[in-house]
Amino acid sequence: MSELTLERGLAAFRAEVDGPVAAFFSSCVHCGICAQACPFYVETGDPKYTPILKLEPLRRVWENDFTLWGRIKGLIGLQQKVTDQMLAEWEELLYDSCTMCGRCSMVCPVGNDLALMIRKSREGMVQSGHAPEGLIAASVRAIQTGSPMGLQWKTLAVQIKHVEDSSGLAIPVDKDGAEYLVLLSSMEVINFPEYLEAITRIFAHAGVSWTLSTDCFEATNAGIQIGNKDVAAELVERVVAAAEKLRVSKVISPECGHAFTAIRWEGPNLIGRSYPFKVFHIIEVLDELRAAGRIQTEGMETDRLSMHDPCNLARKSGVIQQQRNLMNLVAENFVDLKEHGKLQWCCGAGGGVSSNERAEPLKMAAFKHKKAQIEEVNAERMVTMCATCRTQLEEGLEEFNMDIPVVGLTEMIAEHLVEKPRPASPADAQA
Amino acid sequence: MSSLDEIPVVSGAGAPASRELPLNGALESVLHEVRHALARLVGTGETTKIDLKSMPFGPGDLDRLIAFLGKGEVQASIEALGPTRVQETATAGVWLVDYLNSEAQRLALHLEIAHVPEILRPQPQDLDDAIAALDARLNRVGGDPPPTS
Amino acid sequence: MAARNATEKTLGESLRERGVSRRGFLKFCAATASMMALPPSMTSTIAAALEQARRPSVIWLSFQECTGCTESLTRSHAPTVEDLILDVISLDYHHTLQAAAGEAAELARVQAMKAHAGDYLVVVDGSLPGPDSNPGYSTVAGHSNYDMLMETVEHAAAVVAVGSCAAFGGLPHASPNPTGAVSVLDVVKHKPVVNVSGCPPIPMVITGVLAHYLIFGRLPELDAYHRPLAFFGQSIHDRCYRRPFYDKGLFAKSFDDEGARLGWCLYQLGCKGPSTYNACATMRWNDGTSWPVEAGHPCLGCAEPSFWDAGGFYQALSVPTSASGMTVLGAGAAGALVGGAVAALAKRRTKAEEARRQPVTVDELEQKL
Amino acid sequence: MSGSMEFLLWTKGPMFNVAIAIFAIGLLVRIAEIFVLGRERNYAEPRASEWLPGLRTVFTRTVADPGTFKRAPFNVVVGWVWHIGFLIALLLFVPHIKLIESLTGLSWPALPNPIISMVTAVTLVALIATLIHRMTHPVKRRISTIEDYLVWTVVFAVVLTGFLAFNRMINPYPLVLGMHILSAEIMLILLPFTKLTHIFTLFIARWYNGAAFGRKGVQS
Repeated sequence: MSELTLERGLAAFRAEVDGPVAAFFSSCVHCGICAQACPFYVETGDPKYTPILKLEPLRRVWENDFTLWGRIKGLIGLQQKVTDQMLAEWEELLYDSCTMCGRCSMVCPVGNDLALMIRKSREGMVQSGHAPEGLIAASVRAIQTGSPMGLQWKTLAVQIKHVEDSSGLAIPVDKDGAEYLVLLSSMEVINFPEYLEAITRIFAHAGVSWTLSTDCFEATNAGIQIGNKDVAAELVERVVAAAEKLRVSKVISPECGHAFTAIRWEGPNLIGRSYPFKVFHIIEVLDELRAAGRIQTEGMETDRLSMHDPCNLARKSGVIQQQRNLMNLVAENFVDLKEHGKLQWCCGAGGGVSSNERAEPLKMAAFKHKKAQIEEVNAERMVTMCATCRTQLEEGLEEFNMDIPVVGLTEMIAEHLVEKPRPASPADAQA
Repeated sequence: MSSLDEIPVVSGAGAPASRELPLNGALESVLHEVRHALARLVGTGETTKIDLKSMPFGPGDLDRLIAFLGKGEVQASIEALGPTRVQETATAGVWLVDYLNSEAQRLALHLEIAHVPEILRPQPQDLDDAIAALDARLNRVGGDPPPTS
Repeated sequence: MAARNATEKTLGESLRERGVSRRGFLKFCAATASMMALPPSMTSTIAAALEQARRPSVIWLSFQECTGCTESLTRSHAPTVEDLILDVISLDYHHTLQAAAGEAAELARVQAMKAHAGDYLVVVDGSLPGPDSNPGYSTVAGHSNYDMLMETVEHAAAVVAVGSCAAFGGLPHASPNPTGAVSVLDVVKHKPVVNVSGCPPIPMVITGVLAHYLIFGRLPELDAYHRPLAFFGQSIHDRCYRRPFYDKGLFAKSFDDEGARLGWCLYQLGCKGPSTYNACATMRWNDGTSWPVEAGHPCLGCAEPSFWDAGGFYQALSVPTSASGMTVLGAGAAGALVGGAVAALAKRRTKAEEARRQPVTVDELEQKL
Repeated sequence: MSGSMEFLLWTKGPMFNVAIAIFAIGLLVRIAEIFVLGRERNYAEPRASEWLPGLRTVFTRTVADPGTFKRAPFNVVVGWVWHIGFLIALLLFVPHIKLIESLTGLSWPALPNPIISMVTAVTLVALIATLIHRMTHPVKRRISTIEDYLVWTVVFAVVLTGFLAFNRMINPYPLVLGMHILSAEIMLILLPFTKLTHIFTLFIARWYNGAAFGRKGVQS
C-alpha cells in the first residue's frame, strides 16, 4: 500500500520551485520586516513565527537543487538537507501559525510573495505526511461526502424548505440555463442560515436568474487549505462539472474567503484549463446590482459600524471598494478600521487554522490584533463577508467579553430591501 | 628668451595681487604663524624663521603674500656668497630675507620674525676676529694696546 | 688615519678656503636647510655639523639609464647651492662626467674603493639586468652591471639609488621587462640603500640626501620604499595648491575647458598625485619656477614603483589598469550559459518527477489520522 | 619587492579582472536560474494586466506602508539611510564615476567630495546601528545566519576603507586605496553567492509580486 514519504515530499517541494520562488529567495536579506506584518508574531512576540523562517524547508530545496552555488556546496558537503524531523518541526510553523493572509507579501521590502510560498510549501508537507490531523480529516470528508463538515444535500434541502417557508419565495434548484449558479459553504448552512434567505430575497428583488445544484453546493476547498493539488483539483472539478451541466454563465462564491480564491484564482490552474463561465464573489454581484440600480433599499443602520475585510477577498482578490459601496447604501455611521482593504489584518482563523484544533490557542492569540483594531475605532457592531472570519470574530469577541455583534453584509442588505409587490406564490397564500 | 617672455601668461588663480584680495588657506595659515611668532618675540624674545620656499603655494600666492605684508622703513643688502636682500615689512619685527646666489637666483626665502635678522648681525667669531685684527693694526701704527678688561 | 688629503678636510675649512665668509656660511646653511626640507631653525645645527663634516668619496654607477638623472642634477645653468654640495664631495667615478676614460677610469673606481673602504657612498642611476637574466643586456668595461654593483657596494658605507630605474626598475622594468631589469634594492640586501625616486628625481632631493649624510654622518629617515621621509613623507595631493578644488569637487575635465583655465583639480585628467609621494609641490622644478601640476598637467606618478604599468597617464586613478567592458560582457555571457544550464537541468528533472508524480489519495491521508 | 604601490596595482589590475569576471558570471548565473525556471501558464481570468502593476511595485515597494513604518521605524529608517548613503557614495563620487565610465562609457555629474565624505560617515554609523539591531532584535537574531554577518562585514569594510582612503587617514595612501578596492572586489565576488544578489534580483522579485497581485486587481 502506498504511503506519504519524505521523498514524495521533497519531489513536491521541487515541483513548486519556479521563477518567482527563485527570485524571492535570491532577494531575501533577512531584514525581519515580514514579522511585523504577521499577527502570529506581533501578538506572541515569538521570533519563530517570522514568516520567512516558516519557508526554510522550501528555501533549502531551492538552494540545494536549483542553484549552482547549492550544487557546489553539495560537492563539498555543505548543503543543509531537509529532513523528516525538520518537516515535523516546521508543521506548526507552516499550518498552525499561518493563515496565508498575505500581509507579509504586501510589506516585504524586496517584494517576496511569502504567502504564495507558504501555499507551495504545504504541497510538500502533505506529500511527506506532515499535515495537521484536523485538515486531513476535513480533506477526507470533503472528498468522501462533498463537504468538509460532512454536510449532505438532504440537510440543505431542509434548510431550503425553511427559507422558502419564511420568505415566501421559491429557491431554484438545478435550473438549467440559469444565469448564476450559487455555491454555499457548509459553515454558512450550519451556522448562518440567514445567508441563504438573504440572497433569495435580494435576487428575487433584483430579478436575478439563479439556481442551486444538487450535484455540488459546496464552495469551500479543503485541498487549498491543506495544500494539496489532488484534493483541491477534485473539489474544483465538481463545481465546474455542476456549472457546465446546468450551462450557467456565472458562478457565485458565497461569503467565504478561501472558497473564492480557490475557485476564482487557483481553480483554472488546478484543472489546467479556463472555465466556460465567470466566477464572482457574492459581494461583487451585489455591488454590480447596486450600481445597475437593481437594488432599492430603505432605512439606514444608525449604530457605529465597522467592517472586517476577509484577506482572501480584499488583499488576495481585489474586492475592496464593493463592500464599502454596499455599506454606504445602508449604514450612516460606518467607520473603517485604521488598516483595512489590502493592508487589513487577518482575523487569525483562515488558511485552515480554524480546522486545526491544535492551533486553537494561536488562533486566539492572533485575534488579539483584530480586537485591538476594533477597539481603536470603538465599533458597536462588526460587519464582514466570510463565514470563517465571522465565526472567529464572534468567538474571539466573546472570549474577551466584548459585546459587539457580528453580521454578514449580504444579510444586512437584505434587511433594507424596499418591499415590492411580489407575484403570488404558495408562501404568500399561506401568509 | 625675450620671445618667450613676450607670451602673455594668464593665470586665473594668480590675478593681480592686492591687499583687498581674499586670502586663501595657505596664505592665511602663514599669516597666523607670523602673528603667533610676533607674540612670542614680544613675550619671550624668541625669534622665528619661516621658510617660504617650502610652502605649497599656488601661482601668484607668494606675490600676494609679499604685497599683503607691504614695505617698511628698512632695506639692507649683504654681499656674501652672492647678494642677500633684507626688507622690513610694513609689520614691524617681520622681515623678508631673500637669499640669492651670484646669478641672482633665489637660494632661500625666509620670513624672519626678530628685532634684527640674524644675517645682519655680525657673527660672534667675527667680533673676536675684529678685536684681534684691530689690535694688530693699532700695534702697527704704534703705542700699546688698551687694556682689554 | 692616513695623512690629510682633500677628503680629510672639514667642509667648513674647505669653504673658508674658497673665501666664503661667516655670513656666507650662514647663508649656505640656511639654503641647505631649505633644500633638505628642514625647518630654518635647524640652520645653526647644520652650521655646527658642517664645520666638522668631511668630504665623502662618492662612486657613481650608471646602468640601464637614460642619463636624465645626471642631467637633472647638472644641467642647472648657474651655480646653485647643489653645486656647492657637489663641489665639496669627492666624486671619484662617474663615467659621464669624469675626464678619465677607459682603463684609467676603471682604475679610479678601484682606487677610490680601496682608499675609502667602508666610508664611500655609491650612487646608482639606472636599473640592471637581474642576476638570472642575460648580463649582456648592459655592461660597463666588460663587467656586467650586476657584478660591478656587487663589487662596488661590498665596502661601501651606503648606496643611494637615484631615479625610478635604480629605485624601482623604472622603464626597463616595465611590462614585459625584456632585460629582466631589477632595482638596486632587489639585489643589495646587506647595505643601507636610499631610494631617491622620480623620473627624473628632483635635483635638490639628490643633493639633499648627500647633504644629510654629509652633515649628520648617517642616512636620513626612510619610508617603506627606502625613500627619505623629509622629501617623500607627503603625497603630491596633500601638498598640492589645487587641493582645495579637489575638496570642493571642482575638476578640469579637459585640457582646454573652463576648469583647466581656472586652475581646478586635475584628478579627472588622470592626476596620480593622491598616490604619489614626492616633493614637487614644494620644491618645484627649474630652480623653483614651477612644477607639472602648476603647469596644468596631471602628475604621472613617476616617483612610485611600476608607474609605467599603473594604467593610462590620462586615466583617473580609480580606473582599473586593464579591465574592459568586453571582459564583463564575456564573463556575463558565460555565466548566463552556466546558470541557465543548471536551472534547466533542475527544471527538467522536476518535470520528470512531476510526470511520475503520485497523486495523494484519501487512503494515504487516512493513514495519517 | 612588495609594497603598497604593488598591492594597489594588483587590486587595480589582475584582481579587478578576476573579481569582475566572477561577478559577471555569478550574477548572470543567478538571473538565468530565475528566468529559466519561469512561471507556469496561468489560466485564471485576470482582472488587470501584469506589466504595469509589476512595474509599479518595483518602485512603490521602496517605501514602507505607514503601519509598517510605525511598527518598525528603526528598521525602515536606518535601512533607508544606509542604502541611500551607500548609493550616493557609490554612484555620485568622482572616482567611482570615472571607473564606471571606463567600463561602460557612461558618466554623469558628481556630488562635491565633502558631501560624499559626510554621507559616508552617516552610512558608517547607520551600518553599525544595523549590526547592533541584528544582534539584539529577537526576530533578526533568530533569522540571521553566518552569511548575514559576513555580508555586513564586507559591506562595512568597503565603506570604512573608502572613508579612510578619501580622508587619507592611513598611510601610505596606495595601501588604504588598495584595501578599499580589494574589499570592493571581495564584495563583487561574494555578491552572486550571497544575499547581496538582492541588489539585482529584488527588481525581479518585486515585479513578480506586483504582477501576481496586479492580475488579481490589487496594487501591491
